[in-house]
Amino acid sequence: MNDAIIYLEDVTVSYDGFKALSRLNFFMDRRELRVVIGPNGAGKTTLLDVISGRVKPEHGRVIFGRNTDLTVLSENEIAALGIGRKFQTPSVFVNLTVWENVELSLRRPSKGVLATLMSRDGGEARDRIAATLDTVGLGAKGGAPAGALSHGEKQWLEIGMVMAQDPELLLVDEPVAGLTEEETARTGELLLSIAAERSVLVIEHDMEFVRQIARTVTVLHQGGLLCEGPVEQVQRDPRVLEVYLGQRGSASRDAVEATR
Amino acid sequence: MAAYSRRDFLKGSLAAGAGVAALGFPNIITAQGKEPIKFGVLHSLSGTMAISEVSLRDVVLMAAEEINAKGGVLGRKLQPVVVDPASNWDLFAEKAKQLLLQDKVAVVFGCWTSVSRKSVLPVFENNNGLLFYPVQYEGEECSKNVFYTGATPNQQLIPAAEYMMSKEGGSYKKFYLLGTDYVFPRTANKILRAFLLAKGVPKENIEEEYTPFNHQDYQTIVGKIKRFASGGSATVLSTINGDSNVPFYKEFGNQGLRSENAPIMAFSVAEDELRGMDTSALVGHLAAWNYYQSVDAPQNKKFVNAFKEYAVKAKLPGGAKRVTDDPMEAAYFGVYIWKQAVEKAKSTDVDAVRKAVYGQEFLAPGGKIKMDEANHHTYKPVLIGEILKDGQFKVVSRSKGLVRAEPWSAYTSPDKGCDWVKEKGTYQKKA
Amino acid sequence: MRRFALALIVAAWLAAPAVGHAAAPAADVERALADLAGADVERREAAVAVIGKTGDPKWLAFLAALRDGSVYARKKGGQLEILVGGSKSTQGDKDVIEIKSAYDGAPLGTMPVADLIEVSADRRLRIAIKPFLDADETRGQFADPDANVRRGAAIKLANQADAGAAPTVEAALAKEKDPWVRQALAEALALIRLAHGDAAARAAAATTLGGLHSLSAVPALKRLEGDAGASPAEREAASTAIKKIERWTLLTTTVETAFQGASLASILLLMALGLAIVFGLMGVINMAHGELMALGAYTTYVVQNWFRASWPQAFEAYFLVALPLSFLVAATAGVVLERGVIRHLYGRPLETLLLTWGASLIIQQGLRLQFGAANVDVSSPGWLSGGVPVMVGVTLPYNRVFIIGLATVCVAAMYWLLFRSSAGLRIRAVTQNRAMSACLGVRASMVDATTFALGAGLAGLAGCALTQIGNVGPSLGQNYIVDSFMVVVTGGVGKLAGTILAAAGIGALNKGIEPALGAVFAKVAILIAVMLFLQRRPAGLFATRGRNAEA
Amino acid sequence: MLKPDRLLLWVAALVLVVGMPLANLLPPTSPLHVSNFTLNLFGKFLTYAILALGLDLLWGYAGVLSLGHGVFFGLGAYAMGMHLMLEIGAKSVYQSALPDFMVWNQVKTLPFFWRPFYSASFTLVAVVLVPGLFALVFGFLAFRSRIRGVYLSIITQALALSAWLVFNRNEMNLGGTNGLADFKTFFGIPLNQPSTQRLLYVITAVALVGAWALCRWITRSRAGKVLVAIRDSETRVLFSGYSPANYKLFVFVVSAMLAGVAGALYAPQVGIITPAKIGVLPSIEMVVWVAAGGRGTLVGAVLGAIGVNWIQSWLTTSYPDLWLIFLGALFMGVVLFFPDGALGAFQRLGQHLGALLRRRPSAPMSSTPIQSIGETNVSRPASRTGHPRSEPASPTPLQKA
Repeated sequence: MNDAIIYLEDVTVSYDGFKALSRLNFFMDRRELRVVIGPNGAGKTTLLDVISGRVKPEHGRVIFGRNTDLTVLSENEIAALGIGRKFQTPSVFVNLTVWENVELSLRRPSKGVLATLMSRDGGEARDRIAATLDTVGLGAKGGAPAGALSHGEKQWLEIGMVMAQDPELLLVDEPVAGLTEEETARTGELLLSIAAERSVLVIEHDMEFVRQIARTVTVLHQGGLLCEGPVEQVQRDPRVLEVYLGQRGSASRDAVEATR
Repeated sequence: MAAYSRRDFLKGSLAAGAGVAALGFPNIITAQGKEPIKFGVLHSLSGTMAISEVSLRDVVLMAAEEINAKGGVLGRKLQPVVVDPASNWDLFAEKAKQLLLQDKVAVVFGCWTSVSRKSVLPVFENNNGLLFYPVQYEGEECSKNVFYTGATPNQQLIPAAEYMMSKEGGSYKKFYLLGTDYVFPRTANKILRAFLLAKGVPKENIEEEYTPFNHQDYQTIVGKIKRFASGGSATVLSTINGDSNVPFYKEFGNQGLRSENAPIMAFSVAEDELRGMDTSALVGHLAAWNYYQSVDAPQNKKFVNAFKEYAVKAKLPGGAKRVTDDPMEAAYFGVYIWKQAVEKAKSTDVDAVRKAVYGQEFLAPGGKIKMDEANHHTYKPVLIGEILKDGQFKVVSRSKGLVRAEPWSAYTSPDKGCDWVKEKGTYQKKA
Repeated sequence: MRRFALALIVAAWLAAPAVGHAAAPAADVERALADLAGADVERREAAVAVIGKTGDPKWLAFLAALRDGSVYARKKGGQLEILVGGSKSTQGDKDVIEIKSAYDGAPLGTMPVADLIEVSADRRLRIAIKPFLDADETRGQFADPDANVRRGAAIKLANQADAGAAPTVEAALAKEKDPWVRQALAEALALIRLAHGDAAARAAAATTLGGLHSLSAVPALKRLEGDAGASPAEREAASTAIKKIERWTLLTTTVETAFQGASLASILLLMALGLAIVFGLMGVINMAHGELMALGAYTTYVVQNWFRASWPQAFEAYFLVALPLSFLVAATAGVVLERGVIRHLYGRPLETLLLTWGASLIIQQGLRLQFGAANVDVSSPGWLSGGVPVMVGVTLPYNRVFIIGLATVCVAAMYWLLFRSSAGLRIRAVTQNRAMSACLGVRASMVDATTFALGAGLAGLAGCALTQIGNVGPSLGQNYIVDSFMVVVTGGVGKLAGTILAAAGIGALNKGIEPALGAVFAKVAILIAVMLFLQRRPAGLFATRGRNAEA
Repeated sequence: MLKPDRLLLWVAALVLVVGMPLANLLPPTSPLHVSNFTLNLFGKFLTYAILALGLDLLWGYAGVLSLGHGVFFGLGAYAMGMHLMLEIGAKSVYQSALPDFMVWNQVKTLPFFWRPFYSASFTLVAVVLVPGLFALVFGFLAFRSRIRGVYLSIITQALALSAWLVFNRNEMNLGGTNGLADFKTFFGIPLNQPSTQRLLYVITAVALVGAWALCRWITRSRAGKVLVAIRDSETRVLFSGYSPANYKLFVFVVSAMLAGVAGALYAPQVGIITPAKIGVLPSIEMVVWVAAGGRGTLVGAVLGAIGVNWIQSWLTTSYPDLWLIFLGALFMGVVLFFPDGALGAFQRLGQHLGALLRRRPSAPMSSTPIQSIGETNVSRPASRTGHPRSEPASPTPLQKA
């Protein structure tokens, strides 16, 4: 348990009565790639919100690494600790160039106003930016305004930005929503390669994709943990079939919705 | 029509002005005498003060047309340069500079609010310009470059207060001084308070209160007045500025206060403001001015009709429904005083004209008026008027003869005086 | 001196009512009439006394006419004939007026106003006339069916506190039913006794006044309390009465403040409602809201003039016509604005803010060019002027009561429209998911237009209502816009309930602290309060919390 | 070797700073002569330009629209005005050591907060610090609680209103509606001399150049990019480890300070400062300057401030009635058709021309449009779609999915 990267202890979050998470316990190892699935309203995104500090739980603890309590920190502090988050719909800085997007995301000793005003990037930083851009296959487009990228390219750029933060834990929300087959495959490889030296927590609807990348799968249901384990085991689990795969309809509808 | 001719004037003047500014040999132009005399009109045509000031522009332009029709001044036509300071005090300063430095006007007629006057004052003093200021004001000013054709406190406030205390006024004993929060009401009430105390009115019988510009909600204040006036013999001396009067009078009436029980004596409500009011709530209340449209004099009838005709001719909004009031009269005869002075001085040179203005007399619509020999202010009659259904005033009391203007009130600064002949403006009186 | 004499005369006359009437004007009256037409103030005053002394109701009616400024003189033969003017009208190019004889008001046909000399009654003359009429009027008025008239008469007598009036008051009190009039009569009686009665009577009167919570008696009571000559009993009674009245005043003041708060709140609500709808449902910051209000106000003005010109007899009703019309006019303007420009900017609130501000400037100057820079006069219909007494010392102005009512109605209507009607369903659908509702066949553009029209219309309505309390000028909107925005922001966008609560809160708070801080600092305090409030709830009272939208 | 457009910029700056005052020295007869009036007028415009720069930094870059900058302008102007008032001393109408308005307000002793302004050095500091501190407190409250987008605009507007109300109040001992006026000297130099006006002009021009350099330095630094990023996607910035609140606060304070400097230079040149400069309307007008010139480009802001005011002082003379209509139309036009302002319009024109020229083998001049002058031009048409995204808190539920 001492090499846990993230640890949630009966966390409860509710919006105006509706319990998005109820007494959830969640645990994740270092260098683990974990996929969280579950029907709509199961609390998947809320889970990421809690970890990344966007939502403060009413009850429970969120421990990062050894003993850092995230519930008292703000989003940017958490990010600085080394937790990166990739949103569902790509959010990049459309008015900056691809290069600048990564440049801003780069992990730095200080991201305070003064430091940012003063410092100029040295060669070493530029190399890291260039490297990141290459890994996400945007090496050629460094000068282009991010607004001009295609949907898929934006997704990768954002992943690149998150990687540039050099996070220990990477939170990824439906990375392949609305991507073509081929883009999806590439994204999968990308995530796997990242997972080699980082912990990655992925939320996904697309079961094909899940099978491609997943080792361990966690199923959330109504804000609680339903079951956890290897893909095939989970898929065989009757409860899961009931609440989730049972209604593949909904799953696919979610997929449709996600492509909006 | 006149509007257009004004436009053309304007274009002309601008061109000339530009020419002067760019090529800069004014002496050549003005050398050949028949060149028109340019004068500035500095009144807000937009913004909050437009309500009051537009009429002043109109009446000044009318006076100029009259004079031109009679052959102008020194055989030269008058040519207006109209600018719009847009109720924007620093724009006043800028426009004043423009009129004096760029258009090189011989005289400027303008300003309404004290703040606008104060903002142009340095401009006129630094560039030795000449301003005719037509509105009743708080006094305590004595500028070499300004002639004040409006009333000073002693020509309006004091007589009004005396009237309210007098028997025919209703011998009132309690006074609620209510005003908009700016320099005129503040100073006015300072003087009124000093006067009332001097007349033995006990402190607790004087209330003083100020509301911000275009304040709308008078519920609380009228409530206070109601309690203040309970038991009778109380009156309100109001220096509330134009815009806030309607809500005030309405609330006053609706909360059951009547002019018989607690009349309001207003110092800033004239015919022109009443145009925009539902007068039913105001009937029977009072005001103090030096002129009313209802003044019964042949030259006044002529003036009023002339203005209505002018309004129709120039297609001004309101047309024949337009009315005349005290500041308009003051603005009007200001132009004539200047004309007479120029003719006396045989030149438009500011210093010559200034000396010529001293002691000038003129049969103004409201009756004969006279410029002071030294203090740049005007001898005027004081009239207490009562508001009628039709938004006109019935004169209920009139001063015996003309009252001399005291820029420095005898009640607040008895030691000060204003004299530009024997002294250098404001001076300390020898005890 | 003179006044006292008059008072005595009146008293005498009141005590012995119904003196025989002179059939035709006696010589002295004739002379008096002649004097009236003259200019000599003293003689005119004397003339009034002469006419008044006849005690002839017809002559008193004449005096009343004189006071109201409807007495004229016309040259007839050598001298002037005094006439009473009736209603004026316009025949062809000149104003004509009905004329009646001075004494019995027998109609003498009409004649041009220009040919008549107005016989004016200045303040001094009216003061001379007052006592005669008061005496007579009070009689008539006490017989009047309208309770307010009777009450007015009672209050008048109370202010004068003439000993002679006592019998009249008693008589009236005997047969009076209406509680408010009774109250006023009792007060008058007590005041008279307090002024003229003996020690015992005074003490009793003092106690009564205390019981009546008569605020206007306080000065007299204070005098009595401090009067060394008075008996301890009186002074005791006086001081207890004063205490009683003061306690009551405290109560009335609180009630008044509460009402004022409610009134302000309802005004804020009326203004903010439209804003809230447009802002909340469409994300449009409508800076031109104030100018739409101005449009509503000017519509009212136009309608009023129209009635004045065409239907003077139905004038009272003009406001009822103006209300819907101002709604329509503003709504139309709203649609033009929305279809014309705003629709290009959905989803860009800041742009709409700038755009609508530009629009507001144009509308404003447009109004200025059309109607002139000066304010225009909108007179309140009779049923919206004056007020209704609810408790001793508290009169609620009708116009404010009306606005409170109007606001309530509007809110109710909005609720029904948004949450009970199909149109409302469509609006909310588009609000929540434009694309989806478009798929479901809702014409989003149509809905946008309607919503905006609705908001604008409400602004117009508010403007119309405001004509009854404020003034109507081109920059009318400027005075209100920021306040309305504060309400909307505090309330939380898109939440009617929030808007209502915020309006109520701000209104009450404002009126609560205004007596202490004065108008300006009260307002500033409110703004600071809102600022701090937003610290706790950045999205207002009823912010929709929930799953955070994606970045 | 300077690019032609860069050259253009330097020439413009040179004309403003050196050219104008020199032209003013020429004899009135020479065709190049610039009258005192014009010089003074431009001096005023330049102060506006300084303010516009700050506002642009805040709005054009960080996407924070403040409708309350009149307040900071006013604070700076009043700070300077108070010192100048005290300089008048007994030369005033009332021949009292107290400022005139205090005399007629029956204020017997100088209020405590006036005393420090006797010191020139304190004044010079206060001119910057007072608005700065005020902005710091206000901004801290606002940004800490994540009041964003329209909410912030409305709050700042409320700020302008209440400040206006307060400054109008005579009890504040700041001159009420009349404000502070009738200054006689500027740090000892008599103000009514043309030479003084010329000096003031030069100071202002230099200050403008300084302000421009400062803003340019900020926008060029990574912090500048962070600002743009905040406008694009505040959440992304947050999750990249930056604290948007701090950056906004920083730029808010900087722009407030610039506004303060502008005000301080404004007061002596115009000779009066009143609450009318603080209220809601003036504050919004300041936004128009930036919008009209081209938000997101420093040069645009300067152009806008000078241009709009120039037009105003012309229109209010020749067509008084039309001024407001023009202003409104300008506003709507800019928002609807030129979201990137006049400069943006020029640029697109330039680009078209450039395209045309590039057709021919030898384009006579470089086709680089003016946009590359200094700034990263952040508000190209792309930013139109950029805007709604940039306001997660914007109450619009109507964002096109």
